[in-house]
Amino acid sequence: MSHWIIAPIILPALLAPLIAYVMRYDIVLARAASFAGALALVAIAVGLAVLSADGAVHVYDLGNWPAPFGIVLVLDRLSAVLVLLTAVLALIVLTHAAATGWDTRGRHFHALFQFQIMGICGAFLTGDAFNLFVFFEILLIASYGLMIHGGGKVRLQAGLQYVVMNLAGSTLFLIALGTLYAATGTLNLADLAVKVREIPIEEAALIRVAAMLLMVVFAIKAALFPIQFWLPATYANAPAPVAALFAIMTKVGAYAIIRIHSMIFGPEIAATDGLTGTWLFPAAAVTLAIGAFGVLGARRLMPLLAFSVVASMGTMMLAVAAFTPWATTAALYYLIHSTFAAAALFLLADLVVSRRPEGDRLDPAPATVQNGLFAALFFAGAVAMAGMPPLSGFLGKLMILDALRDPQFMALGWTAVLAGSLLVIVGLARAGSVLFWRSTAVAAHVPAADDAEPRPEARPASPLEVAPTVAAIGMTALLAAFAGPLTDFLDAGSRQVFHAEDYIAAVLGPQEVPEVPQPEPDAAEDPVQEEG
Amino acid sequence: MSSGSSLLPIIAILPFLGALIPGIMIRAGRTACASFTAIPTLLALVMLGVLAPAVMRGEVIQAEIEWLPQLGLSASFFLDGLGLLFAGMILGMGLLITLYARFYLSGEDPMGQFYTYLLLFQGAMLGIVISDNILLLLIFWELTSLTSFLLIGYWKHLPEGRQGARMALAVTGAGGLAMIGGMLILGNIAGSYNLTDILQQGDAIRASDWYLPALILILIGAFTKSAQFPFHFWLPHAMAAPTPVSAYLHSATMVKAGVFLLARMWPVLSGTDAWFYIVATTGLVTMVLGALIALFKDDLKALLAFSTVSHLGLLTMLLGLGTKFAAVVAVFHIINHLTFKAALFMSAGIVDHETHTRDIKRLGGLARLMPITAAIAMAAALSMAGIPLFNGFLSKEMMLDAASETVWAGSHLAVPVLATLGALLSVAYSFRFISHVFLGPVRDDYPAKPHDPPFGMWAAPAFLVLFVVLIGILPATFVGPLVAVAGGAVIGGELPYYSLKIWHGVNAALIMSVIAVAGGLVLLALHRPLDRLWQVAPRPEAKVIFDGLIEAAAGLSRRFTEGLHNGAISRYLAIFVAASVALGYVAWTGGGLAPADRAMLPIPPVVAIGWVLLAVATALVVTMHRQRFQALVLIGVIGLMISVGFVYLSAPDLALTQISVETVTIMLLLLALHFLPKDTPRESPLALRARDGVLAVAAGGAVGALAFAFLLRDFSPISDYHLANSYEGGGGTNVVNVILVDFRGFDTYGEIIVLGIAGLAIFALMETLLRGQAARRLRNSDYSQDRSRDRHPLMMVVATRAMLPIALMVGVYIFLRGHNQPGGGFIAGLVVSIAFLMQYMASGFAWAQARQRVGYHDMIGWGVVIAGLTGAGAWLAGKPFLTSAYGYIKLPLIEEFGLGSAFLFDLGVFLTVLGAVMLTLYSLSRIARYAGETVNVEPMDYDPSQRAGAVGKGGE
Amino acid sequence: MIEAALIFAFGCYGLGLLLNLWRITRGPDVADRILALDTIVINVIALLILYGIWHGTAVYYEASMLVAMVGFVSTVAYCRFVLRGDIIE
Amino acid sequence: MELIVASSVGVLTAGGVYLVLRLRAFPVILGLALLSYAANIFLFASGRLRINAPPVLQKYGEAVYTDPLPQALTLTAIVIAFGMTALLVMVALGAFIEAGDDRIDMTEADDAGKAVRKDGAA
Amino acid sequence: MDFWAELVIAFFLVVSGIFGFVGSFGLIKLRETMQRLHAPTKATTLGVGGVLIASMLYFLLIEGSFSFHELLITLFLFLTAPIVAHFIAKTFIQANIRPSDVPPTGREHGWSMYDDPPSDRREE
Amino acid sequence: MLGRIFPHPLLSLVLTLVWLGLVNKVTPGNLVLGVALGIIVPLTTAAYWPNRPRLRNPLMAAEYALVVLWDIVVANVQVAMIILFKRNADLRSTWITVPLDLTSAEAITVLAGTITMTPGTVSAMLAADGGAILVHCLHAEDPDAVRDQIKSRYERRLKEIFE
Ligand code: NA
Ligand code: NA
Repeated sequence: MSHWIIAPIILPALLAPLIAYVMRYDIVLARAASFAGALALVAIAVGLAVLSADGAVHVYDLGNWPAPFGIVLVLDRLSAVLVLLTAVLALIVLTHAAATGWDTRGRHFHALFQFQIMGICGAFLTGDAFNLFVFFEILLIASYGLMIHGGGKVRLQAGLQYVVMNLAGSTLFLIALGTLYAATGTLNLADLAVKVREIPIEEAALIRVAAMLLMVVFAIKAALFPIQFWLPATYANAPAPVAALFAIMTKVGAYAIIRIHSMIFGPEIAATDGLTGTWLFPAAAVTLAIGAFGVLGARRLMPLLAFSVVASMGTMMLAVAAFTPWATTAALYYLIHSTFAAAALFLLADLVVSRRPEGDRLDPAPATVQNGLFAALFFAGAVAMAGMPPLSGFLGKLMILDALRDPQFMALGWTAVLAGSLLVIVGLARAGSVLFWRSTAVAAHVPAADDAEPRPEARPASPLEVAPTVAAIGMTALLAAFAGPLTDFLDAGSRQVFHAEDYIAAVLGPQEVPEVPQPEPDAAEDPVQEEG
Repeated sequence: MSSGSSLLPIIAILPFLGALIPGIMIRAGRTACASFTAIPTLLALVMLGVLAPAVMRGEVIQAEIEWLPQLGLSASFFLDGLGLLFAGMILGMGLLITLYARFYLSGEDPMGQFYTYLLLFQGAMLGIVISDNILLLLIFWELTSLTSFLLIGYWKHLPEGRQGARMALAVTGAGGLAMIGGMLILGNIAGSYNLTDILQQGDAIRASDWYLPALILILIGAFTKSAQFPFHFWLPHAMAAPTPVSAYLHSATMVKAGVFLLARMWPVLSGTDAWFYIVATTGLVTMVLGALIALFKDDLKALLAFSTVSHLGLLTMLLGLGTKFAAVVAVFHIINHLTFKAALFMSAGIVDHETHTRDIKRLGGLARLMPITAAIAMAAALSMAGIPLFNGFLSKEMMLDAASETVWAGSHLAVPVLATLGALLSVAYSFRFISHVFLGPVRDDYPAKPHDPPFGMWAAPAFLVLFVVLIGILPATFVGPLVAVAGGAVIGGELPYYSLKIWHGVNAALIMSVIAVAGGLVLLALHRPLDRLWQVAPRPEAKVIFDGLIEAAAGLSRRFTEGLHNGAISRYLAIFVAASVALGYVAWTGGGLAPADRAMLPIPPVVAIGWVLLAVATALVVTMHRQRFQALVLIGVIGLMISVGFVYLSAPDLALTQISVETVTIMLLLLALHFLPKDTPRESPLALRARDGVLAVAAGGAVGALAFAFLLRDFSPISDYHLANSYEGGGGTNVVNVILVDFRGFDTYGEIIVLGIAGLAIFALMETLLRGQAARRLRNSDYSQDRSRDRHPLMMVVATRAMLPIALMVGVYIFLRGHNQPGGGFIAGLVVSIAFLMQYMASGFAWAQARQRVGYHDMIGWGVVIAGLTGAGAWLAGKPFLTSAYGYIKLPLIEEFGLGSAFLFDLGVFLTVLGAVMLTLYSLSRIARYAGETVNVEPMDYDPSQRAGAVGKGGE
Repeated sequence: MIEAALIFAFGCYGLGLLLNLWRITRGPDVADRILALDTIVINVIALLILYGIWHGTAVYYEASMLVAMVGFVSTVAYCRFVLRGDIIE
Repeated sequence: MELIVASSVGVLTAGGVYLVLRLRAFPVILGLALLSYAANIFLFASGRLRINAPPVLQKYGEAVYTDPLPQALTLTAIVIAFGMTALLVMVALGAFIEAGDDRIDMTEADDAGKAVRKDGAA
Repeated sequence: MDFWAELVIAFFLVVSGIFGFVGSFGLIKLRETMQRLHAPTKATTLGVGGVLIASMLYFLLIEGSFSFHELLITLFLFLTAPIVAHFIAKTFIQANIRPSDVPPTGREHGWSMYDDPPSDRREE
Repeated sequence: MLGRIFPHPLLSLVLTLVWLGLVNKVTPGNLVLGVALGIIVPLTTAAYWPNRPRLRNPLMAAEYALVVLWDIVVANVQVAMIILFKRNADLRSTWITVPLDLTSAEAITVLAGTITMTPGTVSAMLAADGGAILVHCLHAEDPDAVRDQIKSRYERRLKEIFE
């Protein structure tokens, strides 16, 4: 048992209070500590990824109590890669927040940030349903704090809506967990997987409700229709680095669906009988449509980006809803990709919007300083987000399309992905054209008098301010370049998820696991795909 | 395969690497920049030359680099005749354009950017033609859309440039997406995304059920890219780009990508009725329509653009005919069109550059002023018209030949007539170009004084025209082998009989050709009246329609989005509730329920009364919620009943927690309500309230029924283990507490972190509120209602003095016994908080806080850190986080008492809870003070002992 | 005998609760509602102790003690809200 | 008794849902509090009901205990809900102070973008 | 012994039940808020007191263990009941009683709810 | 020195007893712990209770307690009778002012508390300078008698105890 498994949770959890109390009057020190913590987290996450790559499922029995009686942390490839993703994103976002001074616009930014990281990592690592709830709450309450960081009327109003929506969600989470426990008498994910297999359909009403309600809960986080409503206003009004960090929050919901609805309530389980996929798939398609229309119809940049996140979630969840290993692989690749793409765009938007007197309104306005640089970065970010080559979005999209070749998914799935892409492309092109191209024309007509009073923000962005955006875009390039090895890792990870027996054996020890008919989903009908 | 194979990827990557150069070199000057830009192109061209001989011999050069094997995507390249032809065209034209652009672009244009985009585009285009993997091809395909977007929008200050770029992106992007679908289906049928594999499986593919969808999707991609009707409209608007771009993308390369794809896929997709009717018909219509429009365009570049549309239609038609001969003709015409059309574009660019206008109506007589340009342009235009001795003639003849033998839906006449019409129109607009621009008298009203440009500018078109003539005269010598090898690659088998020569004798094609030339000249003569007719004739303006469509789509999207996301969280929540209930119901009905095997417990009357209180209070909260304070009082009843219920149902810990949390929560709500309106206005209309009522009842019924369902059924939970091991393993008899601090201590650790975060976030928000504009509003607000004058009544203060220590004792007691009896750190924290709250209510927060020695931040910090370090302490023993350790200590006189790590952990819990509650109260009180409340210096309003002069003073 | 007395007491306090509910529903004054709530608290304390006697256990004792404590605090808070607006000034 | 508990959960849920759908922050907060009560009781009840069997181990004799696990979970849930409510109250208060009313829906006028970004950048 | 013990315990229980009921009954029966205030603050105090005494006696006489923590609740109630009544009365006065409705203090200063305390140096 | 350690010796004693009451078991360990807490808690809360009250006459205090207890019992019976059997129309509720000689805050509080706990009276508020108590009587045929009884029965004793 490696103690490092818990490090991504404990490190920020110990760091955050220290930052909040010891360094609460010294922003430089707080930044240094926070940054060092983020760096260390990246290092740890890399180590965990390497550890998980041996294919074993690593279990950490908290309090030295055996599962399912105590809480366990479980490190497999899936959790390792998501923790790593979180760590890298955190480093990028943190740099931006410090470089732009966002972290000084309210108190306790770094402490809340570290707690947020802790919550996210915990959600990825825990192997216990109720503990998942606890980590959801941690990451949510930290996100509430970060959401309203800096204050302001609209932000607080949007923050209030965000909090209310998620509190309603938390209530449902509890009800779902109660049902789950009432039906199975256990909370450990592996144990649940075992117990759920034993439930015949004739006695499955309770567990089915639990599965469905859990899906709804996770769908809130994943911003799926019809509960995506909270996302646009939240992301559009959150402080930019926070919106960028939130790029991973939606993924937590997606992760939970992958983990729980693939591993416990998978399509082959008698009790739930593919129930969730039936509903998840069309919901994902509608989500994608809503996001795409939102991008096309946006009047402001921040909502536009927020809707592009909605669209990307729809795209990804289409693949998740297929509930096959390969589709999950595609979803995971797209997950990583869309996290960086969204982060890049939100960070860039911050650089631009803070320099525009018009804010994020998509109205013609004089060009800001460094228009060319921003335009280039926006172009790259948009290319990533819209899923155009050469960045990773395109590969992700291809993989998802490839994974949805099954006739039951193809018509709706492909139409949604392809048509959605078109709307997003057009929407982003319109926005970029107004922001960066048309502005060059407007500048020519603006009398010099208007320039006499330059806005304080209208100074050029320092290299340090631009670096995080570039890094995020660079990540999408790297994802594309090293798509092969990465996909290998992810594919092994999703097979691990679908092959629950290993997970169960690792957590509960070797035992009789009720057999589930497991057709090899890929081998029969997938001549294109070669085993990596 | 061959040693050349390693060159292929290098050729593919060179333009992309080269794209970095302009940015670096631009500081060295424009000429240096252009020269260095040419280097990668030149290098690639040289490498291509190295590979050419082998390809000409019929070899296919292949290279493969693994990329994403799981998907079937690899960086595979192959070079056959078709690829060689196109690669040569792309690189060769690239060089010429680089040269031409150096002179064409003005000093104000960002040249570095231009060359970067140009090289990126070149790389993308090159990638398309040498990809051996259709997914890779798709990548390059989309890249051409993106890079052309950048190039068309290069002059970003011009609205036409921006709109043209967006339109091109939208149309070709949409086509690209369709093609993704088509290609994936194709790969799916073929079982491989490798082009060479797919090309082998034409029969299987054509026989597949998925053939037609694949065909249509791929054709949409090809047609949009190659500006085929009805997607032709974007191309003329792309002419807003600088002329070098038009010459390169919109005549020579990108628009040919669609044609290339048709040629590439020809062995696989052609030969079916669907192919013939879709492709040939589209090509034919495009050819005629493009030519017709070209005739009436006054903008030189527009004329050329529509002529390009027409010629692309011609190529498409040829490939669509499905005969090997026609396919070879298409290959030949690709070469010819490249040479004359690029030359024409460059000439038009020169005219524009020199006269500052492209309007044909303002031009004429330029032959005398700029003879070199005129010569070049006229030679190219004659070729375009299909006049003998120029290469256009040859391929046009062959095209007419192919057309003359085509039967379309039983008609022998349709295709030949339309093809002739197309040729006729082509003659007309070509001659119009010649006569209305270069011939006629010299005018005196040119916007600028025209003269021939420097050599550098006309060198490129001249070079191309040289080929126009050479091929026109000696076709077999100059392009014979290339046509053969490329044509062979297209048809993927034996070449048909054809001959590249000027004179084939008098045949149908010649007659059609003569008709075309004669008719074209007549049409030109009638141009003026026809033009007038054209101008008044109603015709759809593609741009208006497209813009309208996009605007409508955007507008609809906006209305849809804003209608859906209208900011009404109450609606979002209603949908959420409805969806949860509905989905839950669906899930429920899909499975059965085990028989109820658990006997129901009796309901004593007192419990029933408690239920009545709870239910009535809830109903009252709902009905009276608009009187906020009253609702809060009623909430108190509900909380109390729940606590009692917990006691009754054997959950003393829960009861203690519930009642104390409840109290603190109500305090917070009261504190907040102080600032908020005291009443809620009645705002929702009756219908909405009815809807909410229905939802509420549905949700309540559903949750209640769910609970009832499981309450009647037994189960075997894991908690037997906890009961069995609580004392032995956890050292406590209160199993709930042992679960909280030991079995599931990690939950509790998370839980106190939630509290800590809440404290921090609340504090941070308070600070923010007091700094911003809100602070001013707060200062100006008047919260002084009709208040009682006694703030800190004597009785309360005195009673609190006695009760605070007692309450603290209770807190300590509850904390210490928690492990064995109901209680614990959390409840103790709340009890102590409530005790302090009492003190604060008595004497005011500020007065009490001034006597407080420990900071709340510190408490939270210490709490979280102590809990964390206690958990981490287990690492020292090599045990996992939160492994508990305890022992029994015997002190003399005192009985044995247990001391465990759980105690420390619980201490952390205690501190955090206390700190968080206090920090929250502190924050709210800060706001109140900011809002103008004063701070008392003494604990009570008035100490009557002052009256007696007995004791000096109250405060310190 | 004790059992009968306990049932009698349970009945008294239970009926009392219903009467309190009536008062808290009707008001009319805010003071009446607060008073009714406070009386409910008192009755509940009594019921909790009766319940402890009924089962012969002291395990519910803390609950009644805590109810007494928080009942006081919240009643005072409600009153202070009406009297002063801000309960902790 | 089961009916009492189940119907209590139902009543609280219904009341909570109705209040959560109101248009002002304060009733919404009350509604969430009711919902949280309902969820807590629901979670607690998932261990089934038992009278006079608190999970406090007796020294002597065979004793029956109720399921302690849901109690611990509910306790955690109550605490978390408390933290959440506290922050919610504060955010609602902040929004009220900033906006001048405690309407919870955001109207078009609120969405005036410019002000936000400026605030944010200030 | 057992009979007498039970009798005493039962007596206290019955008495406490009666007083508890009377306290709540007064809340219904009396017509004015200030009158109603008398009912529970008095009757319920003795009611709970009776229960507590019964409980102490029960544990002492029946269970055989001396339990005196009931005294703590009594102490607590005796400390708090007057304060509660005091505050509820003031709450009522605040909204319903004008200074002229009550007799004067007979002193220089009026009643505390209507008049500021003597010195104003308490505020800063 | 001793005053610093025992800011409120009486309180320390009470708290020690409270502790024993809480744990409900008198053992040496509990006693030690109770004494320790009896010292610590007053120390930590001393700041809230700056002026130490003094019991001048503990015996008198005991007597007072007994008197009050008796009165409470009587009061309860009386009030119960009024509630159960007296017609509302016959009730003579009234406000009376009780002028105070007491000046100690503690003493006044105890008096006010006593008034509330005993027959048909509730102390509603104090004068702004603490010099009088406003008392509400549920049923007082002779308000002056009530005032006199309060002053003689309770205030006199309290004055001796506290001042
Ligand atoms: Na609560
Ligand atoms: Na807990």
